[in-house]
Amino acid sequence: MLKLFPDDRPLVDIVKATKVYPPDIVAVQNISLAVAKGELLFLTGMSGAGKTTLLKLICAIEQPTKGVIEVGGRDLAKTGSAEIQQLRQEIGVVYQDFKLLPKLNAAQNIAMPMEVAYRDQREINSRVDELLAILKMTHKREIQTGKLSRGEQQRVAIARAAANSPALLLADEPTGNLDQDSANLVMDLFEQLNREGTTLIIASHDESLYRNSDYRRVQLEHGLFTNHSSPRQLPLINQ
Amino acid sequence: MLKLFPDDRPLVDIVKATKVYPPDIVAVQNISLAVAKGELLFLTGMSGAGKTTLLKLICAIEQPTKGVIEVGGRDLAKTGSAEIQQLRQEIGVVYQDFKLLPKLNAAQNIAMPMEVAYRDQREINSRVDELLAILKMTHKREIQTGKLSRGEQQRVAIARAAANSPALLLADEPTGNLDQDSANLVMDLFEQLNREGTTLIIASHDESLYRNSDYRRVQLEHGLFTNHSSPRQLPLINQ
Amino acid sequence: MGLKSYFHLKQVGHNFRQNWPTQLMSLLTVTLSVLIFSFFLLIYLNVVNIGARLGDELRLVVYLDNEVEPALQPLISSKISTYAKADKILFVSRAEAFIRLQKQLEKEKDLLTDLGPEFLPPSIEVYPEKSFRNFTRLKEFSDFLATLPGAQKVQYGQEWLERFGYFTELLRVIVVLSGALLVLATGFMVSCTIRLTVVAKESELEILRLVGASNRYIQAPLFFEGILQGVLGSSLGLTLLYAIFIWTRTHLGGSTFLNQLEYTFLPFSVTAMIIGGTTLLCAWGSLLSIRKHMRI
Amino acid sequence: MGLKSYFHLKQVGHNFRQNWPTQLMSLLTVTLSVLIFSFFLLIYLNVVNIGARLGDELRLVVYLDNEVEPALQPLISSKISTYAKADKILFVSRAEAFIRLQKQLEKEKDLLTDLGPEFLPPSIEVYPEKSFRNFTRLKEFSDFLATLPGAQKVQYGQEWLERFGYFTELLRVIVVLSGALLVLATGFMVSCTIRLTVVAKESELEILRLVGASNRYIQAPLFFEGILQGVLGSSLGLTLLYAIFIWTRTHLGGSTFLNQLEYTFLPFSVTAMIIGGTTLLCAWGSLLSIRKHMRI
Ligand SMILES: Nc1ncnc2c1ncn2[C@@H]1O[C@H](COP(=O)(O)OP(=O)(O)OP(=O)(O)O)[C@@H](O)[C@H]1O
Ligand SMILES: Nc1ncnc2c1ncn2[C@@H]1O[C@H](COP(=O)(O)OP(=O)(O)OP(=O)(O)O)[C@@H](O)[C@H]1O
Ligand SMILES: [Mg+2]
Ligand SMILES: [Mg+2]
Repeated sequence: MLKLFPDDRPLVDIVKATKVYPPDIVAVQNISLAVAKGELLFLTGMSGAGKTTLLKLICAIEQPTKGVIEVGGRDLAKTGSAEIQQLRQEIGVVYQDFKLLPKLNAAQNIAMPMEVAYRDQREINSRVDELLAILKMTHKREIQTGKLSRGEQQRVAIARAAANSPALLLADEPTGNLDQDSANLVMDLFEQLNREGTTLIIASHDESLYRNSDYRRVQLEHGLFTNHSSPRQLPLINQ
Repeated sequence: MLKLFPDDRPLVDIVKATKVYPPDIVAVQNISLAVAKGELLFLTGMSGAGKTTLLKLICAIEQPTKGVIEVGGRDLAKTGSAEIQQLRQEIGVVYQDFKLLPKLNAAQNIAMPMEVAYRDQREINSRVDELLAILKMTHKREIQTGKLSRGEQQRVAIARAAANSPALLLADEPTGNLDQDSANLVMDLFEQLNREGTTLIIASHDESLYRNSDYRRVQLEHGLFTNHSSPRQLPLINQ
Repeated sequence: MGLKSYFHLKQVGHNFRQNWPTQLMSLLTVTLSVLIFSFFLLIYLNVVNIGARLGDELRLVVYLDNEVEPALQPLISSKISTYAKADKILFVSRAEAFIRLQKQLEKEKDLLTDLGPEFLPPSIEVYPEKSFRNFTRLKEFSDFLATLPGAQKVQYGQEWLERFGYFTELLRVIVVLSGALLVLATGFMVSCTIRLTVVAKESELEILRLVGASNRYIQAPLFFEGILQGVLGSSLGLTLLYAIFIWTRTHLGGSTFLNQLEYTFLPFSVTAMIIGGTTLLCAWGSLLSIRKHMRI
Repeated sequence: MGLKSYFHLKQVGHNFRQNWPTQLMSLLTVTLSVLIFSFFLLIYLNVVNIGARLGDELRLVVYLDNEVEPALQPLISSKISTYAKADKILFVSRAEAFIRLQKQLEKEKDLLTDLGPEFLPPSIEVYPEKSFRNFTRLKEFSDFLATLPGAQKVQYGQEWLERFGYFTELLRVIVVLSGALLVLATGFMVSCTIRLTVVAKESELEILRLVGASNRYIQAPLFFEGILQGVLGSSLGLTLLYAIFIWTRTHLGGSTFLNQLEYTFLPFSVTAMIIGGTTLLCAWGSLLSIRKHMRI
């Protein structure tokens, strides 16, 4: 699974990245951040602080105005379109607005990243069932996601991001529409993935997610890291 | 403002309402709920419990399969289309998926319910400015909502719902994408509206919203109210 | 009311700024449809017109062995009339035929000096009624005339008529078929454009309904828009058609036969009806297209 | 590869179930466009064909005062040829003209018993080259021939020719103008359909890119789809055209002049080219339409 990425350097390495949206909206400012392979990192900050923008830079949906973004040792600015697509198969993303296809049912939406990677159909089905079971959504398997409740949609989006057991998982506010119990299911899934080797970056306002854990946490404020964040100090992780 | 609604009976009165989505998904089951004029009510429950469905029944987006929904003394099932539209101008709704027009800027989105009610242009402008200031969004006034961060979009949606100073405001998970500080701003706005006479029903998972307050709270579970809810016991409200 | 109209006009302007590619597309659809429709109407009217004119020259000539005595003429006339009504029946004697020939030959009159009228056969000229100017019926009529006593031969410019008939028939088939194809294409274009417009407006309409917009608030600007597009589109289409008409007339002006025929453009009443009809259709269509969004 | 093809074909089937109204619309667009295009191609080819056949009958007849002596004939021939190349130049003496007239009149031969050949003028018949069969050039040529020594009058069926010229010219203008209108309408339809297809696919394409679909994963089913639509649509369009062709031939079959002309359908090579070309265009177009979605 992790074959694309070398072991000896940060999986995500952001160096002095700045993102300015036209005309002059500075979303992320001169930010540096390294995320070790196998880490689980929380990204916090007020609404509009630049969390989503930072995640978009990491999965190459947006290009930085200045600075360098490296994922798995590759400078994204110098990576061709075909290779970016290859890379994205190894990165699962829970978008803040889900980006599900409302006419497809839950199973079809979750299967998408696996079909795109030409996985075996049986493998796909069993993975879909497994994820639906973990998130307690098995009874909604065949329902079009457009007809699900918002929280159910969010769980489908999370399952889709986890489907390929990606090397890197970016989750943007993954529990914003979930009650405490469902949020715990999601956190369990994330921790299980993390144990299996996935690196996670979770952007969230939900204090309860990280309150009682000692995961590293960096906080953005108006596009800058606040003082108590430790963006380039890599923790020691059991790997 | 409240002229449409008589004072002597519950503003919202739901009697034995059931909503079954085709083919056989029971979202809300035999529910009765009365909301007094001027009340602020929290609606809680797990994801998929039926909160959104209940709110949709109240603003006539969905029709109940069984039961009666009365708003301002009107049985919605017997109210004509033109009158429903009239009624909706008095009901502000924060949709869980916002339902903003991404190509219009924040001010235009917020102005919509007032334009629909043929308000005076100057009045509209000053109300928009006021709401943006309360939610600390003044600097995003002219930006297309499609280009705002999710939390900023959510605040625009809240401002739009509040624009007409509606008699009834339904808020579906209004702080799901907001940090604690922004959530407090929103709660302040809601409480201010409530003091000015607006009745509010807020569906939310966010405990911090109601933890330290004594607002009435009803909890849904699989489409039913749980035991400790008190749906038809109207509280005494200062009005 | 003044305030409301202001709101609606503001909406129209706003919509145009928002969706001008789609709006331009609808305008183009209207223009093209009107152009296509009126183009074929124009051709059809002119073909009918030319056909009528050429038909006026039509006559059947029955060559006879001997002249018909004046006393018998009414009898034969009525016999012909029992078969088919004729506008005019003319009895041409040998002498009259000779005079005609002399007139025709004019310059070469000397060719006839050796000949007398007895060289030419007498004839009856029958000018059939309009309704009878149809190729097969003429043939039947001609066959009937051949049975008249003393009739030697019946002539009606068969060859020319057949060729002319062939061309008008071909023209008619082409006009009808192209017209049918174009009606298909136009209907297709219109439905496509409506779908695009609806897709563009869908979420806006939904949200307008949700914030309590009345039917009138939603429909008024669309109605204005439809009227504007109808008037602009049809005027533009007819202007283009006129330009094409003028160009064609100049382009084909070299032939004398042509100038003789005098094409006509669509009369003012038809033009007005096209503009009015299009405008109504557009206004109605733009309301109809969002009908399903008007329910709750 | 086998697995991948399976995925792509699954996608095609899936897309069709998902978007069949749009897909049917594109198919209809292709069918209608091919029908319209080939319809006008067919008309054009047949008009050219008929024009060529009728042109073969064309000749100019120079009536003379006196017969041309055989010795002088080459001289006059070369004089004519210096002005314009002719396929054939024929000298007709009084006697030959009389024999021809006798043949033509056949039954009514007795009318001529009183007359001798000296009644008819001798003539020169000129069959001009193909390139010269143009109305104005014929007129000039005729004016030139009138200056030949002893020429009395030049005839070339002016009236018939003028009328025929008028009709073919009118037909040509109508065909060209309708063709232009239809090209516009077709282009419009196609762009409309592409926009609708893209709108329908937009969010799906975006998400496919986001989950890491390769260009090939996205393009392969669209390519198959384009090919399928091209083949089906153009075959259907041509089949419809053939049906119309057969119907028209039967419908106009009453006229003898018509049967004489023998319409031809599009030859096989042209048919194959239309199908091939359409298929390529469709495949290319369906890839092109999503080009901008292929950038990251
Ligand atoms: N249009 C629909 N068609 C079919 N089922 C639906 C539809 N809308 C909602 N449901 C189902 O009805 C149930 C209640 O949905 P609802 O949206 O009311 O839940 P909710 O309490 O708002 O949940 P959440 O907190 O996740 O938003 C869910 O199981 C959902 O899947
Ligand atoms: N496409 C865009 N064009 C212009 N400005 C943008 C765009 N996307 C984001 N912004 C702005 O950049 C800033 C950071 O946005 P971002 O979405 O990264 O915030 P966020 O931390 O994710 O906030 P939230 O918690 O509300 O999702 C905001 O001020 C936002 O308005
Ligand atoms: Mg965000
Ligand atoms: Mg909900």
